Amino acid sequence: MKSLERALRQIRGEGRKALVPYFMAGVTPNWRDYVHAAIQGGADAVEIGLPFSDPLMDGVVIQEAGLRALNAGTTLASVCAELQQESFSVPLVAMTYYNLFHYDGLERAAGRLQQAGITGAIVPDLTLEESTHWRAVCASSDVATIFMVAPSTTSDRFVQLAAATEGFCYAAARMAVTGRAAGAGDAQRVVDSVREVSDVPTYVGIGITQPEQARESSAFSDGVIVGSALVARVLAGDSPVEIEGLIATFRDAIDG
Amino acid sequence: MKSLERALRQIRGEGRKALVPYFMAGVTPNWRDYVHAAIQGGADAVEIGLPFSDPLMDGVVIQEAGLRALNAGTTLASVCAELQQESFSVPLVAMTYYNLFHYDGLERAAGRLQQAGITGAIVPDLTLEESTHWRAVCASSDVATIFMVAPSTTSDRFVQLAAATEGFCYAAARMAVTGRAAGAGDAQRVVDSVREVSDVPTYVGIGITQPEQARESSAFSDGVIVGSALVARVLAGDSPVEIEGLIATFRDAIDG
Amino acid sequence: MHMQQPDESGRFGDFGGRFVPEALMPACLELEAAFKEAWSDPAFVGEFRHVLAEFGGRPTPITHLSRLSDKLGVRIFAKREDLAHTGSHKINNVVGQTLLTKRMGKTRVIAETGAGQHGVATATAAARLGLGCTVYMGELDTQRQELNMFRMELLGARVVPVTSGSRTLKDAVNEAMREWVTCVEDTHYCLGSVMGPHPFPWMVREFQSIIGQEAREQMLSRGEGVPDMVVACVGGGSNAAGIFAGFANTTSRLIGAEAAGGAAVANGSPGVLHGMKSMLIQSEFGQIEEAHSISAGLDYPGIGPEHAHLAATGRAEYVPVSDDEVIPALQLMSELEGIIPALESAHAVAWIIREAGRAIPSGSSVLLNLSGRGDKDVAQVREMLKGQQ
Amino acid sequence: MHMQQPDESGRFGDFGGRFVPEALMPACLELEAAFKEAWSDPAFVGEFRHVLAEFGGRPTPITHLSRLSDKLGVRIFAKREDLAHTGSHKINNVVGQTLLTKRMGKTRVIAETGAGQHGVATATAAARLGLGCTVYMGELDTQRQELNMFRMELLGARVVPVTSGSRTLKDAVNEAMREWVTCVEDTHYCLGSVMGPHPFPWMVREFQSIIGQEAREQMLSRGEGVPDMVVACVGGGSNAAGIFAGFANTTSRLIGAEAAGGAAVANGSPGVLHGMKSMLIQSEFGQIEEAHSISAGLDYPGIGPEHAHLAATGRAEYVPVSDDEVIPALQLMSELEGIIPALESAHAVAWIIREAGRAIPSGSSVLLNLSGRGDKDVAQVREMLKGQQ
Ligand SMILES: Cc1ncc(COP(=O)(O)O)c(C=O)c1O
Ligand SMILES: Cc1ncc(COP(=O)(O)O)c(C=O)c1O
Repeated sequence: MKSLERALRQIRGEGRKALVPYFMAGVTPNWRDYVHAAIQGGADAVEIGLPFSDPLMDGVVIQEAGLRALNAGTTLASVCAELQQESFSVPLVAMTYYNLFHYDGLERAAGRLQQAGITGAIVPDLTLEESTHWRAVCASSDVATIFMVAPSTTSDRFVQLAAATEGFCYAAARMAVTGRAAGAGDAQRVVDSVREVSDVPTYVGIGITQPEQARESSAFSDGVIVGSALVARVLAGDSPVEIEGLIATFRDAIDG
Repeated sequence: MKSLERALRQIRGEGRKALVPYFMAGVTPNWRDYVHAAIQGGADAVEIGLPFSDPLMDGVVIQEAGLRALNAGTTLASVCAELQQESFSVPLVAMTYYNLFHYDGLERAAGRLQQAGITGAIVPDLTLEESTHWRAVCASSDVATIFMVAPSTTSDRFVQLAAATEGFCYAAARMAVTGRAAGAGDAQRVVDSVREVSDVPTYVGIGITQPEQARESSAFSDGVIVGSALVARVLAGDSPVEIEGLIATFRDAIDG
Repeated sequence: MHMQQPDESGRFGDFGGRFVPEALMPACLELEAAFKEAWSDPAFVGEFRHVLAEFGGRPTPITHLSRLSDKLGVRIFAKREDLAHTGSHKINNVVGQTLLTKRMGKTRVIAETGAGQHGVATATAAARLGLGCTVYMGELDTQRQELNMFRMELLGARVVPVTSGSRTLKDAVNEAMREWVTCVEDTHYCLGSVMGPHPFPWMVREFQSIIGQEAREQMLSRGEGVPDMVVACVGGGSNAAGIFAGFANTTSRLIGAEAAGGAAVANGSPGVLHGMKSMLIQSEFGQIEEAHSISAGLDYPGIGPEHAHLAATGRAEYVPVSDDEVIPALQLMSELEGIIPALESAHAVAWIIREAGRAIPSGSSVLLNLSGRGDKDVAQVREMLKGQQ
Repeated sequence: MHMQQPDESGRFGDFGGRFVPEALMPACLELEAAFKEAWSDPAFVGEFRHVLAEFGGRPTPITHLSRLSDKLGVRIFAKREDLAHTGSHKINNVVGQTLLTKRMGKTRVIAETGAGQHGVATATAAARLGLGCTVYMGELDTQRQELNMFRMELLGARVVPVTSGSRTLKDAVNEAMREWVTCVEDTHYCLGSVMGPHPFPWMVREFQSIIGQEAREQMLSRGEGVPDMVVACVGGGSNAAGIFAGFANTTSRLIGAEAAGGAAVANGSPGVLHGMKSMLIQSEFGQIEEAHSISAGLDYPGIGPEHAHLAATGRAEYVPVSDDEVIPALQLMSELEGIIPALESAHAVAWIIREAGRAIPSGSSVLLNLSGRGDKDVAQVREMLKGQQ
């Protein structure tokens, strides 16, 4: 079991629901300050978006953040190099698209993540079927591969995906890309389907924009992922301190 | 033999070359003054254009004159009514398109011409083959039917057209509509072809714009028709007196 | 199956004939002889059919318009001339005439065009055979149809704007005839419809009758039998004559849809224009009126002489369709069938929509000649729909 | 005659596969099963062929381009996809996919489009079957191709401008996929080329292979035998795959002409985009570059995975053609043959013109896939030629 899953299982073991915010790497020069602020505000792990030209699974907010990051010259290598200079008290998880790893070379890309202290990767366009090579490469590293499940996932696929995912299982609350709609959607059914076949921590994402929604979804899951709602604030110019405050309201809602 | 041909044969008999100017009826309110002026200047007969919406055989100058006449409300009936009020010392010949007569009814149209003192009609789109009815109607009147021959006319058609034409035979100097090019063109060959098969007076038209050209063409024919060159002057605003002077220069060139 | 042959003087009953300047008569006679000779030569007919098959895209299919049929309660089949090369039936005629031009030893063609369909088709066929090509187009139309002008130029043709008269199709025909006089020696006038002096109305109908021949075979071979009605739009009338030719000797009712603003049968009277005697829209003094139609291809004040004759004998019926009916018909056809018809063809569609269950008894089978595709018209339709909002 | 089947995971050699969000995987699997089942059902195949014949205008002819051949010293034959309904080969694919949509019980399709050809084709096929239709089109393209946008609307489709990224085709695909996630239950994504996740590259090639099947039969039945070369332009590669399918197991050399500004084989490297692994133009950091081509239909930074495989194995060759060569090729083809090719197809023509007597030995026989007609492009060509003066 990789370190990510050990850490997340321990959080669950402590009776705590996980709060996992998302930030786009490179979106502003001080982007890492947002990561620190999030941790300060109560995040249990942080998703780091690595910008890609064609983000198939993202809505306009994260697209825009990615574009800013790309225009600022952000690359897989530059992000990993920046992260290597610091250390963070919670696990970091990369979120990006497969071509970035493929182009870099899978071994090299996995090595970069590991060295940067990233212990997991969510790659929404890497299907279970196509993931064999990547997972084989990561087997010898501490980088976990996190799979998504969705309302359309069939029962046989729930079994396979829940078995394959490492760290946690990403339960998409609805049939949509990031940042489109809000609320728990089909999340409970999706989470239940995972639980029927696995005890892996299962977090709800895609549509968690308000603390109240986070509370609601964390009631039937092991945690929530908050993406576009935060990224929108960053794009609007909120400071790290403001983001810390915002995260804290999510934390309170979940815990309270 | 109709009066037109008798008159024209007599002119030839006198050793005189005929000068036949063309005016568009209705082009100006005083259009008949131009006819009188032309006679004064030495015309042996006058062609009266009856304006038609689609003058297939006319170039831009006569088209423009026709358009002005039509816009002024000129009709077959109005022209005939106007002419009826006056008398002219030389024969008048109508030049127009078949639809005007067809629409009016052939008998009625022929009657109008006769009453207006018009003794001949040139109808360029009325082929010999289609002319039977019109000629039958005119047989009981003094309106002559004048046919054209052209450089493309074949030898059998020269025979038929020269035999059918009344008054004179209109020898087109070139393959062109009115007002396009100047000079004698193929006129001599065309005139010779008529002469081989008939002794009908044969006049050259289509391209006689200068007195010198009139002199040249009348040398091998029985006369010339001057159209666009005069109409252009009328359109440009020349007065009847000026036109009389212009005609006189043609007269002098032919006679001199 | 065949329509009537014109008599010696080129008449269909009272209509037709030859009303041209003497300078053009020898060319008309030569053309008549050349066409007669060629049309009875299996080699020529074979070449004609071969070119239409390998270059023109024939045979065009017949499409059962099932959704429109269901909506209207009649069985509608469309003969798909919109799929022919250059986008309309015009290609049939120009392939025939350009092949004949070559056979006559001429090296050049001239043509008139309204919206540009016949001009593009002529330029196309001329390019293929390496013939020179000049197209006369009313100046107003060159402005309205800049792209078609450019298309002809791409195909190597020269386009001459006609500035006389109303500066539209009628004047383009006048000008082409005037020009033909000057170059008749080496040049054929490739007339675009079943109009003009004999032998054009007959010759063009013969070239277009491939539409009707195919359609009849196709209707029979799909077990439909001859349709109760055959409907086509009529400008000069070449697409109508072409499809009627397949059904003239059957029980099918033949319907020609004219633009209301150029309805030569409904609102015209006999007259002489452009070398022919036919039904024409005329002023009370025998001047030819300008037609007014939403569709450039029907914007003509006359009709081919054979149609005038078919109307006089009652063998075919000619019905006016107003501009207002045409756009909704084009829209309905596009939405239900995935075929955007030319504005011209949409007149025939509009009549079917209007008369289904009325002049067309419910359950009838109707063969529609879809004479062309609407791509050329979408910019215009767009402007008009904008205007309506 | 047949091309290779992809393996279980949808691979052609190293390329292909499925790289989509989990939310779409069930739909891809369902589609694969449905297509396999339908494609082995003679009733479905029969219906597909019937619709293409009676609605789509198939078979399209093969035209011997005799004047161009004489000029270049090679024997050139053109497969006339320009004569297919809506003006290009795109109709073959959309007829197949919309029939399959109905069979799967879905009531709606979505599609991406660049210049609008695939969008118009999809809207057309959807209209005919009464399916709802939404088309995603880059905002820049909606401005450049206003008329195609209106055409789709006439056909009853909704057109959604895509404002993300470069606002062109690549982003339209992204957006269509994002939308598909939200409506996959009742909606089929009608992809326009041999690209995307398995089974699209395979399915689209199968639907397009009717081009190659016809062409092969036609070449044989006219006594030409298989051509020495088969040349097609390649954007995603559907028309090329379609015609190659008829000659893959012959001695014909297969040539794909890519736009130089989007030459994924010549200038690209393996990568993953739009659900597939293939050859892509990428920055040095693995970001997908924008393609740049005079022709919207080739303005794509990738190529279908089967082509990447054919290139890797050497069975087909992919050659870049620069924008500069395309306009003269379009002009020459128009003037000599009376066929205005689409700018896309003109890339294949340009390569033949450039290489006749060089890479194409004199006297060779060459089969050109004339994938579409140029009517959609004349306004653009006109502007460009004006600019040159
Ligand atoms: C598509 C289409 N249909 C019909 C016509 C009218 O011509 P005709 O009456 O000769 O068929 C035209 C003329 O341009 C046309 O383009
Ligand atoms: C005429 C034409 N040819 C070719 C293409 C390129 O597509 P493909 O490579 O899939 O054939 C297009 C795309 O729009 C097209 O319209």
